[in-house]
Amino acid sequence: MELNAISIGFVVFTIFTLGGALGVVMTRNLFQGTIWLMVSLFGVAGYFVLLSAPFLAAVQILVYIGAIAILITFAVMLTRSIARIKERYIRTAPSFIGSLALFLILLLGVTIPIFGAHSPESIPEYVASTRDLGAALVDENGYVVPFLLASVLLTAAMIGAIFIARDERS
Amino acid sequence: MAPLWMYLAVAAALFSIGVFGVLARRNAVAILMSVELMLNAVNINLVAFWRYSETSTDLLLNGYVFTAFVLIVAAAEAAVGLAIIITVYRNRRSVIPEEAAMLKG
Amino acid sequence: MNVLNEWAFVGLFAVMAPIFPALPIVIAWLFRPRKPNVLKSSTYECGVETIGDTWVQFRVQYYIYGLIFLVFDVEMVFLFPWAVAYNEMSLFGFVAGFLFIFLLTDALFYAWKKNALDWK
Amino acid sequence: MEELCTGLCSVLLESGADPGLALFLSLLVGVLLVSGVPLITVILLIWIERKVAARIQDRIGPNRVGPVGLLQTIADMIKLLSKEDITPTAADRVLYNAAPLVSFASVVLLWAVIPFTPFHFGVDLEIGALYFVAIASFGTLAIMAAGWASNNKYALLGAFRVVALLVSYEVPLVFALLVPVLLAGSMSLVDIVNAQNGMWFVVLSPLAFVIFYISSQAETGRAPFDLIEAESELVAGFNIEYSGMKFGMFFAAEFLHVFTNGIIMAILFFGGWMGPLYYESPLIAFAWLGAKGGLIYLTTLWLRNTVPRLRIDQIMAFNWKFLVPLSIANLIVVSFVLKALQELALVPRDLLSASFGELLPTTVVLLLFNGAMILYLLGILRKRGREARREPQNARAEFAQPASVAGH
Repeated sequence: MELNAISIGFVVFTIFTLGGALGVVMTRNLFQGTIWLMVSLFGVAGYFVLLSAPFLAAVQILVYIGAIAILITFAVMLTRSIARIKERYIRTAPSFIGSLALFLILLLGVTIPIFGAHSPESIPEYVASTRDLGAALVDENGYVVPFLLASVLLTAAMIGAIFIARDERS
Repeated sequence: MAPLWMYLAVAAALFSIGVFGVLARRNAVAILMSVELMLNAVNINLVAFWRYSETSTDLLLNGYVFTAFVLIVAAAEAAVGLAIIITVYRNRRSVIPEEAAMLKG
Repeated sequence: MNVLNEWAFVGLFAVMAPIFPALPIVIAWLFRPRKPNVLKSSTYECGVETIGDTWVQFRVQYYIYGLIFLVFDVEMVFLFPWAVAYNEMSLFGFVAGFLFIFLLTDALFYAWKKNALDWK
Repeated sequence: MEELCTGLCSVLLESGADPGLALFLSLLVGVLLVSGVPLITVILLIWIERKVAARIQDRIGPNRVGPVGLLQTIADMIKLLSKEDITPTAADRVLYNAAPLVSFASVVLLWAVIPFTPFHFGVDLEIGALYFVAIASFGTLAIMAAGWASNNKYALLGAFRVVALLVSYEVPLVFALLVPVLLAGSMSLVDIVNAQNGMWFVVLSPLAFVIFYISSQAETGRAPFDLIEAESELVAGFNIEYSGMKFGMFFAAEFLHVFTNGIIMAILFFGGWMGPLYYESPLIAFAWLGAKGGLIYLTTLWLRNTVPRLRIDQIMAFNWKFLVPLSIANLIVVSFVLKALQELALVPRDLLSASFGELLPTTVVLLLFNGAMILYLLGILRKRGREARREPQNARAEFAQPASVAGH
């Protein structure tokens, strides 16, 4: 891999993604955990840019950093739990071994043998634009059913969550 | 461009970290955050495969739409999951999943 | 300029942007007086001593607002491409987009009827 | 900017520089040029803001340092530099120090996509309008982090309220933003300006502009939505523990954000650089953008200094029960009418190349519908106001128990 903007970006975003993820699972403080999660997901947004999907990157930042981070923070503040939980982990050793084994299996068993030889020369030139996406979303032969299902899913999630979270006593 | 397997390797690492978080963390909110990590690992894979595969033009957007969908599901999951955590906390004063086993037979 | 060059510009911008506010803060760090004492660096509550935890119990209403916002924010994932493709769209496409918005308005209406929008 | 970049690139290449280095250097120069605009403006803005506020309050304002007090901001900066910077013992040091940086950077970053003239801009991203919304969300997170990291009850409370306010008003903001995107058929800000060649979008959908204006006033935390600095309720809000230059950074970010929003509104609704003779020289085009943005900026200052602060329950009710349904209805009406006109072939599908005459029928129809909506709304507001006045008893009772309303 030669030294250019993309490889620099790749390294930086890898540090963001994996460093942030480690922060999420290791920090004791949940608010700091939320910030770490956002660092990690910002790195993922960076990958999307490198993979020529800037729309997804912007949406990733909008949804995660703009909304989910705020929502998690509100939830953390609503459940004052830090002081009560003394130990962070349960089943530490088996979990660690299990996830390490999973990573090694995925890396050595799937990723490298199957996709290791995939040459980057075969990348298609044309990249779909946001307009293509919009046209396909509402096309009869395109994704109109998933498009409307997404709306139903969001409506259901919102109604359900409001129903659950509302405090009936007040 | 970085080769495909590098993206997949990062995604695998991210997924494994998420799995560790889900298995080992005690706090329900932390577990939820780990699940978000796993979903994002999946998203990296989806976008990487979409970018690197040679597909016919009418399938050009499959990966893209799939990723947008995972994003929406992740958001819905966070919303409902956190609402459940808040309610359980309100009733049981606890955010540890093992302690909220009132539905167990 | 190709697409990635554009984003290289944004990336460089993102690296530089925090440096601008950091510069005066660093300069201030060099010049400022340093006379800390216990009282000065204690938590400021109008002179009254702090009692208890900072994490006071917050009302659930914050979460509900955040929740409704999240749903509308996520909706933008599909509405922005829809708006961009609007001009070339057939009537069918428009109706699909209309249904999409309408379904979500339903959820807002539910929240309204359940008084979930009130700041209690 | 692009022009200059390629120019500089080629010069560097000819002098035998490494291509990567040449590109990097030219990009760096571009970044410095683009970001220089907001950084220089902010010094001027603070002076303008203080002068305008003073005039509205029948004062003179800064007039000692430099001609008409122009150097007052510099003097203030020197004062801030020499102030002691107190970090409370209980604070989370890393987040406490990072928050003002992120807050300021998130505003400066917006300028990367602003088209100053037809040919001078940082970048013309395909997703420009979405970039604007996405970057603004960093500011929200920074306020949250500042409030939490201070480890102070008032700071946390203030941050919570501000964040609830910011996220609430982002919903109508984005729905209003969808209207120009839909009319132009593109998220690129350059395309949006070009599409207003025939007609400014503020004429096509005045309601969208009003919604955008109100919610961006809230996004910047200005009166009547200035919960950010509700001194009487929360001491100072989320930045209570900050002092010295870090406190200054939060304020500079706020001033700059207001002006940036003015510029964005000029681009989205008032045709950006468009105006007589804009094609003659980039300077004229730039002056048009600055003039329009500045005018909008001045109206926000006027508003800020004239109206009182609303209570948080009023702010939230106004947003969720009025502004959000209105913005959704507006989007539906505009898209429905335009699609109907397009199907009847009364409008060119592509506004980019449409002339004033071709757009006249669309304008008239859209304006009619918008006017009808505005009249209907005014009717609703009038009825509400009358009801509120008829029940002074309830209003007073509500006022007598601020704890039930303003509690956390």
